[in-house]
Amino acid sequence: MNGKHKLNVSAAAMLLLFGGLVYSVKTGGAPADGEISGTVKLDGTPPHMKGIDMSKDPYCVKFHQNGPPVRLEDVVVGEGGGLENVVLYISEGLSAAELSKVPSGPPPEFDQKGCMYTPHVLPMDVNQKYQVVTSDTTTHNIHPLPNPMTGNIPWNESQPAGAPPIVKAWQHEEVAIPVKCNIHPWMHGYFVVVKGPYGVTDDKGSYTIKGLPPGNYTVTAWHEQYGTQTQKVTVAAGKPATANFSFKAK
Amino acid sequence: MAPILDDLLTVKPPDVPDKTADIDNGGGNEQIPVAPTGRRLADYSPPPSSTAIWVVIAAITMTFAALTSALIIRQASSVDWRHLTLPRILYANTLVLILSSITLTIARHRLTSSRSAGERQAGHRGQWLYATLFLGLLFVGGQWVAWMQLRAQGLYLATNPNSSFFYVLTVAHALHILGGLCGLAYVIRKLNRGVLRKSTLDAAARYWHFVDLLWIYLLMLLWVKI
Amino acid sequence: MATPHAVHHHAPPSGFLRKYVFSLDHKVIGKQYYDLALLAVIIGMILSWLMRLHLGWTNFAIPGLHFLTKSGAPGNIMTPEFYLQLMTMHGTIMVFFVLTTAPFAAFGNYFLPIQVGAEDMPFPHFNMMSFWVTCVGFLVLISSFVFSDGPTLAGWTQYAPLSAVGAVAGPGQGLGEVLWASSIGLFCIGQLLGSLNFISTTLDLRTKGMSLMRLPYTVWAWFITSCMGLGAFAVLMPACIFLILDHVAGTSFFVPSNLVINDQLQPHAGGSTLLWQHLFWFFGHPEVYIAIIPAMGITSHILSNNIRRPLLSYKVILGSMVTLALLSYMVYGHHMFVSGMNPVSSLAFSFPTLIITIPATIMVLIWIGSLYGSKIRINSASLFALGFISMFVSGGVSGFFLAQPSIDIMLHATYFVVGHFHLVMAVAAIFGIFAGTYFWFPKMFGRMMNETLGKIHFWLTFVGAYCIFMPFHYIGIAGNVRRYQAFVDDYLQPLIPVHRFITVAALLTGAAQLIFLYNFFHSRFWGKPAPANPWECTSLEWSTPSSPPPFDNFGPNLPVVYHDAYQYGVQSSTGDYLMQASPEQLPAAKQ
Amino acid sequence: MAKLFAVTIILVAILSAIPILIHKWDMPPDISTHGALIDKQMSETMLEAGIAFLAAQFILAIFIWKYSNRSKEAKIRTFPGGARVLVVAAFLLVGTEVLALGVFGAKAWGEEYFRPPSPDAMPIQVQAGQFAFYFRYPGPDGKFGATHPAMISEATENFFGLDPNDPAGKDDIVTAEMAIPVNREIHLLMHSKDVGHSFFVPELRVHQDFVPGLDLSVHFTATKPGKYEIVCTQLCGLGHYNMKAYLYVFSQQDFDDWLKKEAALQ
Repeated sequence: MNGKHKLNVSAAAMLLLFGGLVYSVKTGGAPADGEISGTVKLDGTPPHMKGIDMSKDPYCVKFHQNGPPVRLEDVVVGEGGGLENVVLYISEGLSAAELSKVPSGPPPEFDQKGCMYTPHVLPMDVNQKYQVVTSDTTTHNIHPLPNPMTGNIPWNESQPAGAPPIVKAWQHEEVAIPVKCNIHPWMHGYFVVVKGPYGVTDDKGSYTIKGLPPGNYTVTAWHEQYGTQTQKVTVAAGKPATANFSFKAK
Repeated sequence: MAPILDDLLTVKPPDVPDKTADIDNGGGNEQIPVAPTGRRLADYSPPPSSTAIWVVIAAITMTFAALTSALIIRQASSVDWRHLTLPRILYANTLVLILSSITLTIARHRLTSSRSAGERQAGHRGQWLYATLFLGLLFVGGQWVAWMQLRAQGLYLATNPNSSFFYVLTVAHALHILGGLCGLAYVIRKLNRGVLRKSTLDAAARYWHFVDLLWIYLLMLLWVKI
Repeated sequence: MATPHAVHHHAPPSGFLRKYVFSLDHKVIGKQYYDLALLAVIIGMILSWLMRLHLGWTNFAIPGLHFLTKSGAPGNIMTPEFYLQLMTMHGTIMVFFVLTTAPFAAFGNYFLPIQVGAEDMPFPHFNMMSFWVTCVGFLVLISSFVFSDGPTLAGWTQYAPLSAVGAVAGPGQGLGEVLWASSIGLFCIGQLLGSLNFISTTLDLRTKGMSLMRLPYTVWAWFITSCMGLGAFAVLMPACIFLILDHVAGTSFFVPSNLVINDQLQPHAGGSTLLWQHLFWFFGHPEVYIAIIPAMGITSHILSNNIRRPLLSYKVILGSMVTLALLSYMVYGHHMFVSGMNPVSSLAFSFPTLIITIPATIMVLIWIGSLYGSKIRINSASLFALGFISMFVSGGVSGFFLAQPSIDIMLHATYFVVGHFHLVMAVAAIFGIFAGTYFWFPKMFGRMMNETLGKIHFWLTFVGAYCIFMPFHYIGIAGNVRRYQAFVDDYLQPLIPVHRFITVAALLTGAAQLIFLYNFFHSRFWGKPAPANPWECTSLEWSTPSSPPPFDNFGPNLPVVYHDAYQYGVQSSTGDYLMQASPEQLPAAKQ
Repeated sequence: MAKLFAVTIILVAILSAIPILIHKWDMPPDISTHGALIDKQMSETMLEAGIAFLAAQFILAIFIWKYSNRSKEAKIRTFPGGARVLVVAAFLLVGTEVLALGVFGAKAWGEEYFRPPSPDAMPIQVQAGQFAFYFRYPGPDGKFGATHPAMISEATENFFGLDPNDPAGKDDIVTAEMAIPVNREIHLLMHSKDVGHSFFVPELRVHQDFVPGLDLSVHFTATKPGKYEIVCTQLCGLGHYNMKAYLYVFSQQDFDDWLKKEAALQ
């Protein structure tokens, strides 16, 4: 979170310098420090998540032998029904300049730890650099499968233990790109490539989208199992807006 | 009559030194030859082209045998085999091709039968060869029409296994026909330059009749419902 | 169609291009093939070093490895896909562009016309095309290192559907795969053109008195190989075309229905995966003999020259070679014993496979038996020829195991198979090539190679080859599966030390080849000039007016042959041998 | 030089034979009912091939030792009997040898492949995919549920594409490792979901390729409890080296417990 915080602040600073003119028309030059926050909940009993049998690769088994049994992460519900791994982004209302802006700062990190992806869902901006790293001593393979229609180029590379991070970026918006490890079939996650500011829910289901200039926006919440929901939100200068979502358990 | 002259179909003497030397080259001859020198490439009757053409035919036969077995295995194993009705024009093409073989036979007869090289040249400028050439081109054109008709029906290379095989086999065969046409063109050029050898003509003719038969075989292969 | 006219007034070529690049001269083409094979074998050997290093010490960073690949070596550590890509390229390069081109196309082109006493091949233009098509094929194959995500990783056998479904199946399975298939298709065309020339040269261009039974073993070997090539390459080519179509045209020749890869249901339907295996192995097994029969011919030729007596029976050797060639088409199914083929046909294929050991054994016995009471002359060429016999035996006996489906249950796709075919096909054939090189070098380049270096090269190679490939059999019996980039299975851990031993042996033996390269290139330009007939050999290549022979081989008059090719151990005016072309008659021609 | 060569050949031959003779790296012990014949076949072939190998190398070495670098006037002699005796020898020795091997080998092969599985053999389904095996047990109802390739999803661990609406599939147990009861014949139903794979358990003497588009099956009986490894031997892509699963041979009791444990994980 901290990284993202810095990232958005600096983004805002950049905006003041370059984008000033554009916004003076709409918002009277107010700083783009508006933010939308809220929580995403899951109504009803969360579905049973199958356990993962990693016996194929003894390394993975050893990694988890003292921990709780590993389960799928399609639906992860924290205390109070907070739904984790929901990506929230602005689907309408951003100006062209905002859309084309690429966040600077350290690239978001997609780690392979104990033969699982952390985070399970990695949101990022179009053309924003992201890096895939491995904390495991077994060889992994990263194979994102974007929809060919979007123009994103699929790639398929292995990462042996001790190999340097793989740093890449996606050229086009796509919600969402499934990521697989061909060597460990259960390893599975998502890249969510959006335009403009975004947020992702933590284990309590709460999120924040930072760095928004005042204006009227449509916020879209996406979850890999429950699809998308949208809300209209107005961000006034200086005071944070809230938008809470709740998905129905199937 | 010396083998060289016999082999050459025109009065214009070949630009070959006539080293007539004709000993049995068959396996296992132990008698010691007398002539002071061995023979050079050009002295051969028939020259290697007649062997070579059989080699070529053998190779092509193997290729199409492989394609055939592929077709049979594929048809046996497949769940999605749909029989396609061959375009009518194929039968017309077949007639054209058979006709071309006939014209070629006539051409060869005309070129080789008459007594002396002089008559040959006087009597004949290879019209029948041109006829064969034309018929060959007509056949290829006809095949093209057939492909267009199938496309019109929405049958493309990948539509179903049967259409795949149809295109692969017919295109492969058409390419071999084009090769044969080049051979004929070469023969005509030689004839006009007055240096056509009987063996060359024979080789071209042998190849042409072969691809002709090959087509009839393919037509039956594509026609029968296995 | 070219005709004899193309060459019958065989003027000396003029101009650099015609002389050295697009030459019509079979000798130049032969050298071009040899140099291509040399380049290919160097590349192939380097690839094998990288693989061996990785197998011995996985996750060992090989300096500079990342220059070979875009994403295959992050931090110079070899990824699984890159290992498989190297393996595929090693196999393809070695089998097609070394073991087929060097003993067959290279030596054959150079010496077949000379040994039958012809001034050139009948269709020089086809001959030139044959080389350049092959060369383009090689470049296409190598180019796949550069494009997209590298070469195909499906192994040189390219089993469908892994090879046919496309990029979704793994790195290199998109463009790399298409490049592979195109390259091999081109290679087939090149070899077919070559065979065309070889066959018609042997049948039609033999000089006066050169009856079939007077041909040297080498000519027979090349002739038989060409005939096999006709069958094999003419079958592989359509298979490659099908493969390309499955990629670019969306057909389904080899891809069955309902394949799910990366959770995506594949669009193909109805194809047959065994179809590829049948087509491939119908080519693939004869290909093994295409690689080894020329080596057999070369060995027999050099052996009888260096033991100063004819082999025990000319006809038996010929008969065995022909039998091998014929049987090789009936045994290909032994590659597919456990591949879901009908178990009855597995047995049907196993018997001819066992029977094929009989002609092979006969040849070995003839070779060894001929040594009895002979006068063996030790030089680099003869050492490699004798080494060939030893290697051929060592690699051959493991055939007894693999010919039996029941034992194949244990040994299929293990290192035992790898050891078997490396010894019997690769190393043996390479020994034949080395023997031929040391033997014919004086004729090809007019200079002698350094004997001492040659012998050192032999010792290191002979011992090294055994150190590398014998252990393969042991770990194979222990169940070590081939084509693994690392040994993560518990029961394979104890075998890793053996792999390290093999790796070290491979690196040293590879280094020994540098001696050969130095010897080859140094002697090629600065070696001491060769006498007319340094080995006191009888066949026609030693009757040419000069070394290397003039553009038309024998000058104005082609030689006339009076004797069979192996008049050794006789008392003639020249010594204990009698040239094929010498009119001298012996009171009682010793046989 | 020649003598050195002869000695080298002999040394190489002996050194090559030693690891075999002392069983340094041997086949893993057989735990199947049908494997005995295969092992017998193996050792017989090893004996005959070994003799052929040593004999050939030794004679080669001896001849090289004796007949190289002889003096000019030494006269050339021909092998007694010449080629004929050698050809006859080859036909007699090798001919009979390969015939024997072929016939007995056929018997060993038939033991596994011509004998149909007994009707009460326990059916287990194995699916090979890039790059893991997954196994399916029919569960209490003894029936495998319907599967649809389109439903296969590793993301949600529906490895077989089980049809959720098929009651027969409700109690199917899908596992990543294989367990079988000892001394019970197993009928293994094999299919591949993507490319070619192979099922190889050295100790079981079972080796069968998965051929996409073909449903194959093997049957075997394990006689010794323990933990063994199933490996893939057919090149299937970048993860080939890591495509493996463990095979547990349990007593009936342990097997039932294991099934319960796995069922809980579904």
